[in-house]
Amino acid sequence: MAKLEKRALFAALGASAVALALATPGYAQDSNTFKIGVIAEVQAVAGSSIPQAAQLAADEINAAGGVNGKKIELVTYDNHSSAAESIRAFQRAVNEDHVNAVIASYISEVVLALEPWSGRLKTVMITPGAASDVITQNIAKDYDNLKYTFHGYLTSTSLADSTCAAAKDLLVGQLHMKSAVVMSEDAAWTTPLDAEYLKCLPDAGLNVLDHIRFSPDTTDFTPIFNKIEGEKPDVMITGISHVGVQPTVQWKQQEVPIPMLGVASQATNSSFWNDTNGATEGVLYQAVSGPDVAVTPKTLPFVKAFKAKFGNFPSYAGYTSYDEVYYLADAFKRAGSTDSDKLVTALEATDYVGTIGRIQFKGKDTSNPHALKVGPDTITGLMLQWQDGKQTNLWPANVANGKLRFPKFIKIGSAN
Amino acid sequence: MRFSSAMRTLLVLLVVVVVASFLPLGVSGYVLGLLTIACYFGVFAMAWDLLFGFAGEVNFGPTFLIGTGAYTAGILDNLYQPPIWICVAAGTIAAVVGGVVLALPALRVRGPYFGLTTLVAVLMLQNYVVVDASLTGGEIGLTVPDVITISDAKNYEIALWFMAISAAILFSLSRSPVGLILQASGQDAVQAGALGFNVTKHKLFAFIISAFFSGLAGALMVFYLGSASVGTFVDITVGVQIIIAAVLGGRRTILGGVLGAVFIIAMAEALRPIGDLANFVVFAMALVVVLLFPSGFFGLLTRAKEGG
Amino acid sequence: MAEPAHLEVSGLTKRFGGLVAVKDMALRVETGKILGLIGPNGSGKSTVMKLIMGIERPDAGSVRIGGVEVAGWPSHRIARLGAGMVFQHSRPLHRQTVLENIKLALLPDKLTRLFADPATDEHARVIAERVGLDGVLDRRPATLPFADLRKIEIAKAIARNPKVLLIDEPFAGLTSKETAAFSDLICELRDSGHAILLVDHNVKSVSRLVDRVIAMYVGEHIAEGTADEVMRNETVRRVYLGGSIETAARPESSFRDAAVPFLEVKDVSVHYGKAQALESVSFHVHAGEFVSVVGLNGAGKTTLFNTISGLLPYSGEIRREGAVLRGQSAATIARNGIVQSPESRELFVDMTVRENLDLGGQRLPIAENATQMAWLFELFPILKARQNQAAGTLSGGEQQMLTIARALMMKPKLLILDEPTLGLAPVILEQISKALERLRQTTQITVLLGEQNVTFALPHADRVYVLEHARIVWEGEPARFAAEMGTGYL
Amino acid sequence: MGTASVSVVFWQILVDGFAVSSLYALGAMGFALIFGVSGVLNLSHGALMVAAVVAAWAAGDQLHVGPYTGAAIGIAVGFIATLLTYFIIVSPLLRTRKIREEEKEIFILTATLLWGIMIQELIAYLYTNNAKTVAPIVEGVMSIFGVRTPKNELFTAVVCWLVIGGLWLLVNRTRAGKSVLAASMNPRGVTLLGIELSQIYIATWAIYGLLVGIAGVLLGMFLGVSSYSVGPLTASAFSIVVLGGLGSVSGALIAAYVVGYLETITAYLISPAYRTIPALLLLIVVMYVRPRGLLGRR
Repeated sequence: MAKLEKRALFAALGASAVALALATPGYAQDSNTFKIGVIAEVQAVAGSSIPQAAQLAADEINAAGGVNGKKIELVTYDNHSSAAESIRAFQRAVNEDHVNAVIASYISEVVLALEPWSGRLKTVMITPGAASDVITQNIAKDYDNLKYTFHGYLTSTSLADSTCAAAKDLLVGQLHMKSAVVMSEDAAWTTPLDAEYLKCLPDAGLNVLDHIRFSPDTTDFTPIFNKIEGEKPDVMITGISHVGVQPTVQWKQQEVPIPMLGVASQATNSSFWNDTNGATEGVLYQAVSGPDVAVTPKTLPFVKAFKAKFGNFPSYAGYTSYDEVYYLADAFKRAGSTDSDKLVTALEATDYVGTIGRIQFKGKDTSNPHALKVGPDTITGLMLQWQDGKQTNLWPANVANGKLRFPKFIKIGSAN
Repeated sequence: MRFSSAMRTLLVLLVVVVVASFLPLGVSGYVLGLLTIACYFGVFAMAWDLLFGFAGEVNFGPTFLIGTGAYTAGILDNLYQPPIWICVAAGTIAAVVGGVVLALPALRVRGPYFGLTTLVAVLMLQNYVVVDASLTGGEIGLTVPDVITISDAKNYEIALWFMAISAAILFSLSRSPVGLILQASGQDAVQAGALGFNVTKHKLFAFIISAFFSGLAGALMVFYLGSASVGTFVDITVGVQIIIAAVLGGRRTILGGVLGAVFIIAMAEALRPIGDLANFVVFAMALVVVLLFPSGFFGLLTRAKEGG
Repeated sequence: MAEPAHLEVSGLTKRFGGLVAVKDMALRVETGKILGLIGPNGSGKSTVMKLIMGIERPDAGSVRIGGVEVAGWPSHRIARLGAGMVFQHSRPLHRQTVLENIKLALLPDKLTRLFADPATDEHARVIAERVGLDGVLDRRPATLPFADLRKIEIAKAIARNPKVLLIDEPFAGLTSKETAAFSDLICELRDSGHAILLVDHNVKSVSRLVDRVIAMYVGEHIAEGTADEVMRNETVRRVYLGGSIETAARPESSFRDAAVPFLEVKDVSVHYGKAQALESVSFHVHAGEFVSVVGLNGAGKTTLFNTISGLLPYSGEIRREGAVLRGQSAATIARNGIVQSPESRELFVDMTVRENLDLGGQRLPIAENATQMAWLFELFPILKARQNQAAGTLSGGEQQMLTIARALMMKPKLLILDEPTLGLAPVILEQISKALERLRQTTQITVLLGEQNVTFALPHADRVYVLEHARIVWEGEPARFAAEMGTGYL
Repeated sequence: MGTASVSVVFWQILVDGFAVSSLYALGAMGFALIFGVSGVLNLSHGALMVAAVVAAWAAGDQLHVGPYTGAAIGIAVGFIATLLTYFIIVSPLLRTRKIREEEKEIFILTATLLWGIMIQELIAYLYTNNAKTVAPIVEGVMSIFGVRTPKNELFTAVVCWLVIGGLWLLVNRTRAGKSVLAASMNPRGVTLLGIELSQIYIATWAIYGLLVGIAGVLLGMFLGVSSYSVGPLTASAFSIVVLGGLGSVSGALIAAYVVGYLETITAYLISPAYRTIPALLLLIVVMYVRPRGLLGRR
């Protein structure tokens, strides 16, 4: 008996040994590099571009001699789209791989879960794709602890504003539309989005007939489309990210005669055309960038380089994470140190023209600190439309490279 | 003699825990973070094993109890920020209530049917969390303002000793008279009744204990992670991982659950280099163990003692 | 124990759906006495025991233990009041030692008791010694012989020192030596003041022990008295032996293959876990012969037939026309012509009669299938009338006929009939009996019939074997049966 | 209900509910069949269906084959994956002596669960976890009872019923099929009739594989799936089968329509967000009042 208990003892010790084995750092700390951890949903199309674009930026910077004589080194972690795994990855990045900053995730759930950790571990974190306003609202609430988080993508509110502005010009201006139905997935990032939609759409001249929120794991959208059609709006204003392929395909299959315009993250992926077998023809979606849109002089070169290196176009989070590496490096240069607090101060002073526009962060005294400033002289956002497998930009006019065009089952103005 | 052997096992446990409690000296915060999670998972697995291994109830819904505890604690903290221990207590109580609710069908329907009721319970909770987003944070999850401590070492020690104490309690319980009666009821309720035992009472008790530890662990884990989300506390795949941990560790061993949990988490980590495939390989290994060594790790250790 | 501990049952009635399993039963057992409750399968004796123990709720009647009315109580309360039950199938805790298994039964029904008080340990040892387990206290059940497992059950049952002890088929699965030892144990228990109720299939197996015996048949009390009285009782004799039987045996020598019998079973033994279900059974059947294996339920007939059909692992040898059967799958054996019509019938309840028969004849060419079915419809006209009705909706008798017919659809060389009369009304019995007679007259078919109902088994038989407690105890012509085996069989 | 008139909604529910229900039925029948015959609850069910969809999608997307070839490939993959499940996971567990009979259930559940997750992980690894849809074989819409319905939806319903009809003919009109049906009622019975149970098992799993493949591909054309759908798909098949009565194929058929319409009605009349909840409640109620399910025997 005692012998067996001993065996048990060894086994348990073995278990702790496994832990100890894990303890030996994967990477020796190397003061000659500026380390950035990249935590991303490698298995999701939107997420897969994040580490790729970041790597591209790092390579370019290193080729140009690095920053403060240091090379930039990336450490990538797959979080399987799970908050729990992201937290583990974040801990590893900081405690194990001793990164100086982290670029993390396009999912609000994940970023919100990481936010307290970036505070606890006093490590700068920038999200390239999450939208929820809550991220920056939290910073406003508890600036001293959460100041290490930066929102490198538009907040839901800004997305809504950008969408409304585009709708005003394209739909009301060109097509004289009058009414809309808001249709969004039930998620934290859409709560502020919808709130803003309900405010800015009427201002843009679109009377909101109904506001539908559906569960993100909805698979059958027929009832939703039928309900909306029954209300005879001129357009459906979308707020979707977790879903995308299914509503689009069913919209086409059922030949719902009402155009879709709005925030549809998945539609920004170049692979979306294939994923939907072309059903996305005519879908209008808000974005901060597009493959053939020269938002800034940096945009097209980046897209070209990215395509050359990885064979496909970057997702929307690709653009932002590419920029983030650059302005992190820039902040690091100005801070002259990897000390997190100095980095934060430097980042707050960021004024950098990237692929999506001019990057500036809102100040600590605003309602959402560390959110990107939006507007004509910073970031306007775009409105693109899928046309024969291409993402064509229609708005704003100065960077437009195409005209509005709908598949024949869309009946413009038929509703009224 | 048996009880003294139980004592010896507990002693071994103590030794291991004491050894483990020195890890913070030599181990990075990250590994501590991993082990912290592993400890909580260990408790989940042990609580599940008490229900399945002893009371003989196949529960696919451990996350129903865990989630109830975790979310109750998290929401309470989010709304009123009372002292953390109050939130934890509330979460635990809520879980116990959930345990009683879950027990009701168990006392009526058997086998796969009960398995499904538990599955349904999870789906219902998940639906509720998603639908009542204003309160629960929905799909996105809930960020709690407070945490017990932000020190990896402290968090680890808390989890470790919590796990140790739970293990000690659950293990002694399984070896105590009550444990015997539970096993008897689980194996043959009619005979247990004919021996003068109120099977209903004892099964209910098992559910309550299991719920108590699941809920408590869930609540504590919330205040470690600083957030609660469906993906971490409720989703069926989490429950699956717990069941796998328990089965890997060895059914009817209580302590096996901890081995299983450590294995799953350590493996996922050790395999990080192979990237996206890590999870795939871990589950494949688990499958092999289930197919080839049904009695699990702990079973292998103590096979000599195993009878028929 | 101040007032005489005893069990008193009156007017006890239990219905399952339409069927009345127990009807107005009455019995009483005094302290230090043993009552035997006997009856063929389906007579309701086990139900009576379950009703007393509270495992089933009685629909009517009274159950008094030590004067306390317990009818309708949950079993754990009845147990604590003073009733213990020894289950026929023992399922000890495999991870615990014998001692712990016994301790289990001593534990109080409390959640607060986290540590057994040391006294229980001592107490458990005493009980273990009483039932003769003191040698193996620290062994695990899995390592013990079957007899010891039964002893564990007894130990558990007497742990709370019950006034009343119910024992279900005390000797099932035990070898003759073990049986003797077990009887002694039961006597000791009686002498130490327990009131004991033994439930078994026939008087003989319990006659050594009982003070009185009650015989049951289809849920009703048919006789009561001492063992001898009950054995002499006419009703009982009719139930077990039937009335006078004229037989039509053909001499064994008249079968061509006398040299190599069609089926030969040699020293076949079978165990269920540790329980001995067959003990070196040997017998043979000639081609064209009609052999009956007579034995009470639980004697091992079904086990024997399932072994021949290849459904059970066994030691010993089974030969068909000289060739060893071992290693062939059950299905192969059936395909090659040894076909069983099982006691449990195993019909496809949601399929029509015709479909069931079709499946039987599915390996026959369509035409042959049709002729065979026509012949069977002639043999069992009722099936023809019911051919498009779902098997599940047939009466018990019709289902039995269908089972036999389905087996015959396979054109068997050897037809094994297991308990075809189980729980059937006499009139149906008559029809089936006629059908068998015609089979025997008009075809070359070989039949192996297993029966507890002698009336049915003997008339058709050329030879008879008697199976008792897993052993063949008698072989001979049916005519000699009553004289030589009659009492032994009761 | 917005401005849509009641009668319109009624017909919409009737038409949409029918297609969804037929799909559920097809998915669940095989699940019920194998439980009846071999007593196995296959928790990798959803994963197998998703595998079929992704295969069909990948064939179109990467090999650029036509919709018919794509569908065929999808069905084939679903079929093969299912048979692998039987030979690698289920059959060994059914044979092994290492596990006590009463414990095999939990082992088969755990093992198939693990197997399902492995398939899911592999798919996510190879093709990301984004939703995938199969290029529909028929496009365009038509009007049924004044409801504009995608032809594909009708196509789905028709194929489902053809397959269900085919299955019905198979098990009621052919000898082989009948022995399978018989086995699902009484496995021991068929052994006594000289039919090898092992062959029946394989036959059953083969049929199941086909159903999984077809149901999967149709689902891919009709609604589309992602590797996240694995759990929900298994859960819905499981609950439908329990609702109908474990092992009863016809029960599963009926239950599928009950659930399908209940969900559609909820989605239309209450809110898409609550779609699955009433079905779950119904399930709980049924399990209380009639644990055997609607047509269950066990």
